[in-house]
Amino acid sequence: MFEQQLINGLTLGMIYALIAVGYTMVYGVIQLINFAHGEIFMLSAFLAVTFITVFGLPIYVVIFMTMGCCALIGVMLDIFAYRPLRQSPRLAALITAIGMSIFLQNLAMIIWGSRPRPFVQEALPAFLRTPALSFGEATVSWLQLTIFGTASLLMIILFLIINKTRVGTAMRALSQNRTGAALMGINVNRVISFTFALGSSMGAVAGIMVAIYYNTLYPTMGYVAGVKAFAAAVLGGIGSVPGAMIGGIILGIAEALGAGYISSLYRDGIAYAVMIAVIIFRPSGILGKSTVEKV
Amino acid sequence: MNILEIDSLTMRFGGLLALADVSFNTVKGEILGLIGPNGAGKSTMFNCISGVLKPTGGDMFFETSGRKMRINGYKPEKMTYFGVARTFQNVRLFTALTVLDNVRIGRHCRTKANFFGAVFRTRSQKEEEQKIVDDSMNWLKFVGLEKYVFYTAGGLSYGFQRKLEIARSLATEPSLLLLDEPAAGMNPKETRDLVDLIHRISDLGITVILIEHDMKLVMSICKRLVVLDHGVKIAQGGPREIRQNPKVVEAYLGRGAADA
Amino acid sequence: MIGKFWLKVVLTCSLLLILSSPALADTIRIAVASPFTGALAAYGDNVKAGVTLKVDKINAQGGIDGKQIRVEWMDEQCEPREAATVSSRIAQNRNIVGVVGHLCSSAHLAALPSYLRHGVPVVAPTTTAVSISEQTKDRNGKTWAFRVVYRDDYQGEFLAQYVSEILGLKNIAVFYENNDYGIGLKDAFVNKAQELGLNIVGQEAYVGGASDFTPQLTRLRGRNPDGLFISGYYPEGALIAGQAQNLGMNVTKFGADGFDNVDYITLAGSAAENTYLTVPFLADVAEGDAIEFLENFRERFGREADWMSVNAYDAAGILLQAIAEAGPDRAKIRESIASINSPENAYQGIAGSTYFNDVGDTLKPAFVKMVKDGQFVAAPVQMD
Amino acid sequence: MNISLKTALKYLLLGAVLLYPLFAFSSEYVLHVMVLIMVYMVLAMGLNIVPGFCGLLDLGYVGFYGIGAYTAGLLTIHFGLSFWVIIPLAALNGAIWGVLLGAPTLRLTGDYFAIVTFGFSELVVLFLTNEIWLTRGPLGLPGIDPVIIDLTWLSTLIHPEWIWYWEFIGLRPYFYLGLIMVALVYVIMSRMEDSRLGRAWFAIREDSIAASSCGVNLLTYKVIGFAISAAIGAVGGAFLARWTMFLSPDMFKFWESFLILCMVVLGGLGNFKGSLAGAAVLIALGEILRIVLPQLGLPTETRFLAYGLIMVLMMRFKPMGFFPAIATQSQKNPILIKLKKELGSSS
Repeated sequence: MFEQQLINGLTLGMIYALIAVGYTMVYGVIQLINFAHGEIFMLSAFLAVTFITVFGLPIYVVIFMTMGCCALIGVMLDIFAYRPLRQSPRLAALITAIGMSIFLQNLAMIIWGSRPRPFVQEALPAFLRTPALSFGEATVSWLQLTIFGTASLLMIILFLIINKTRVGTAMRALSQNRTGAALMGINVNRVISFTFALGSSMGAVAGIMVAIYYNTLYPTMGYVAGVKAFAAAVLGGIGSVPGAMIGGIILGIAEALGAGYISSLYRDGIAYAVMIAVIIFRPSGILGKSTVEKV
Repeated sequence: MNILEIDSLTMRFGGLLALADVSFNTVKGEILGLIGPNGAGKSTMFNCISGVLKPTGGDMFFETSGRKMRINGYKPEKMTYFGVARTFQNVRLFTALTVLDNVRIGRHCRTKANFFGAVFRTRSQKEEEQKIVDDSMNWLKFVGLEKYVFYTAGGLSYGFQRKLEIARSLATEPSLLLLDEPAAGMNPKETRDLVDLIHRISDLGITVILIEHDMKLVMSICKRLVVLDHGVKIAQGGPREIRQNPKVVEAYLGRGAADA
Repeated sequence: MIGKFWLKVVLTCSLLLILSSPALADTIRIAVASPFTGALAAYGDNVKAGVTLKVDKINAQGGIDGKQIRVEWMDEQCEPREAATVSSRIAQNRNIVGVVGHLCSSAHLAALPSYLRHGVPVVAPTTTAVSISEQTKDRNGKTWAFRVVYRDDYQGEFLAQYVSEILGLKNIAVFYENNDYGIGLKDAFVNKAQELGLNIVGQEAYVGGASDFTPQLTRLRGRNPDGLFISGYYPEGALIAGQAQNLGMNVTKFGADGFDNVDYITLAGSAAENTYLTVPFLADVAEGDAIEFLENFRERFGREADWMSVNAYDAAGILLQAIAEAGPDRAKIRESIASINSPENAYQGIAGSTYFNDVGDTLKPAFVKMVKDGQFVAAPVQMD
Repeated sequence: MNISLKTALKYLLLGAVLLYPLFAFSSEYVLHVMVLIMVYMVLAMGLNIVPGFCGLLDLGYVGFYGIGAYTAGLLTIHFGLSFWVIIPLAALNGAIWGVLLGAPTLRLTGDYFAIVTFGFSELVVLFLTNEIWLTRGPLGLPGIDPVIIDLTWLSTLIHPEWIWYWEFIGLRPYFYLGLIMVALVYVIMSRMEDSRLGRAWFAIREDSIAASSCGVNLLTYKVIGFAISAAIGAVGGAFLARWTMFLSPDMFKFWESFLILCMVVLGGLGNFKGSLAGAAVLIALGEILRIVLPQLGLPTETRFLAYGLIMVLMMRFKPMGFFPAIATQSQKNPILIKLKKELGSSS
């Protein structure tokens, strides 16, 4: 039973990690908690289902299309909501982020209705639901394996983008010092847009995977998942991409074990409690570094 | 006799050494100039003394209410309470509040009304409020801003903002005042007023440490100067000595200038 | 600035006054209070559909005494505070002569004080909470609130009996939603089950709106049950069924009326197979008007009617029958409804006959449905 | 002359509102909405202290509202305490939680604080939902007594025949009780704003480093602000409990925090008088939209959409709200009026 809880937690954690990198990258470059990120995660699930049911596209194509759409939504979000507020106090940007989150959530409710709906099972290969491995009492399904594989692959790609490409270097420069980066000839707004696009497309994959894994999608799904992913980002050290990955996995496992062994009713509370504890006792998280305000 | 003693103070930010083993004293009542080229560590020194930064090494001693104490690691508000007040390189005012309110906030650490006083408007709270206004008005008159009492601080001209910041720091009743580039951006007339103001502050018995790039101003009002370069103290002494010190000339004008 | 502010307050209030002022009196108005937005809007839609069919039918027949029936749709999002606001609005509007609602027991409980104080007859289509029975009378001992559905304790006990006697299961795992419905139902079930000698191997709770139930299911799986009682609503129930299947937990599942929605099968897919549930209404044993209703419903809304629509249809029917008998007068309508108090003068609705006891509760038989080949069908054996 | 007309109009309107419940044509529904507005006025004024005065985003305000409400509800049910005793107890409980949460987290930057408060309010809801032995969980807490004024002890002293026992039935007494509550909180807010405390808060909001170098202890004053704000939220909750006589955890979801924040932003961050307008406008707007939207053929969800959009547009075009003035209360202080006169005569 413990092994099974661990495997379930790991699956959950991989998904949190994918959402959390979106929070952490955006926070890294513009120091903003993008509350609407959870909504992008939700929109991706709905878009994917719409593409499949309306256009009858195969799932592999749909994943890439959804990633593209969500990247676009993320960039638009930045351009229309956040960019005008770059010079404003942070309070204004935070309130805008919350406002956008509520706006998108209700927009989805108007477009797709508030009823939960299942993912289109016919679009998926049938073997996904069958067990792939089993040891002792625990089983790992092909779906879980696929989630591990996809998430790990995306993390590696992300890591390479950030560390090996020009735009990745620019992103890192930006998170160190925005003015300095601008003086060095970096097109700040373009890099920020790229960051939103990258984070949103990661969130998009997470959204589709959650919808498939739990076989359900509903307009409020982004709210709780978003907060938990943010907690994961905080746990790993906000602004740190490897931190977000580690934080997501730890949180997923903690949640599954906590729900299995402590109290299933407080499972959402576990994420919040971890987050509050980290913020109080180690605000820099596992891999983050503390910063000093320049006077 | 010394109001402030800095003893081999070191401040390290990660790999960057902003202050390295800097030592100097400040005599009570003097106007000390702290000079050096950009990035020399002057503002970092102010931040350490005023408690904004905690130095990574060395000691700072400050004489407060007749007692000499080590002040490393105290918070800014505590340092203000001990009697260290400061202004900032880029003026930091409460821009949305009125000129009077800015100075009244300066009176914060010398007053003590609390929530209950505020809500029940006790006699002592009312008297204290009256006194805060009177004191604030005195300081505004002292710097010459009594005509702008009800203006919004953000709407003042740059020179007036500088003066307001000085008035606000004076309102905290300091024994040591740290002025960070007070003349920056001022026209000659305003600079002349400023010199006069600094003298009048000194006449009140307040020790002043001054960071300034305007050498003419510094040389004219400081009896003693400390020169920093790249976090190291390179010279100390009267204006004449400093002007002729080859290290200082080199620091300001670059290597070779001193030889020439 | 203060002046501006008060000006706004007064303008707002006068606007509200205008909006809530009486309309033309050639219609009879009733209110339907349910969640039409929010998480439970889907259920509200079912109620809306049922009432719409009934009202349209009466209106097509010329209304009551030549007056058309107009329905005020009052959205309370299933939130008690909203429900209290809505009920006070309804009570205040003297043109509204009766209410069909509310959907959720908690909202119903919060709304009742206003109805009782002002004397508004209420017929609830779906509120099964036991505690409502204590809140239906006003200060003078008159019952204003009625319901056309059985109580949770009844269906919980019924289920325990059915599981034990008909399905012959022995080791039952209980998975309940941590809310009034889930707990009330579960408690009645567990008590009766223990009385009947069933072995309750484990009880786990979940929070409504959650999407991952694997930790609890993993625990329950470890106890080797042969039956899983899911005490909650279908959206979570479908996910639970699916995730239980993924965990290799292929046991008989059963639930109560909260499962009766085709979306249960749509959401759970093949995992829904072999689920039993109690319902106050069974299409397969329907006859007469009920068959006509089901056809009309399918035609009009493009989906199968569930018991909520059926009960809403009957609740509206009872209210409208009382209006027809007593005229548009709240107190007389109440008397008319309260007089339906014995099997002899019961209201013959599409969900069978309905009559009320002293506190406005009704005794109705429960039916059992099951999922077979992706369809709801009547269970092969019913119990009386 | 112009001014006196304006003042007269102001008092006329105020009088009309005050007397409204006594008129025969007064509608219970309008009264209900007005009492609801008053509850939100109190909440919005209280919340304004944190984001408005101190410049910190508080997303968990509803947690304190819930703590206050359940404190009042449980004390009433289990101990039968009087409303007048419960109000200070609820405020105290709110303030204690404010200090417990604020003291460790307010040293952090504003973003972290925002998310911690969010987590806190979610934890409060989880606690209220799951601790069934205490709160009855999602079943809700019914049967809370209404507010009672019991002066029988006094009447026995004066005239034993008199029965001075008055139970609040219907909305009229709550309307006036609500007015008193709003007025009291208003006075407290205005006095705090025009004091050493209020100035310290505004200093923190304007520039925290400059504030601390003026001798303001940042942490202490943030915690004080947070605790007072929490206490006011708890008072609002206690009133709600005794008014609706029913509580359930659903009433304290995050959405409420957002709504109250909306009111504060609309009325002006830092202007507590604006919060009054914000509360009135948004609650009334909600009621109007509830009626109007279906008639326009729009789903009722649109109103939530509208609130989200309002926030975004406000931040973009009117970040200080419709009434941006802050710290204006001191202008009414006799000390400053006197000073103004002196300055006017000297120049």
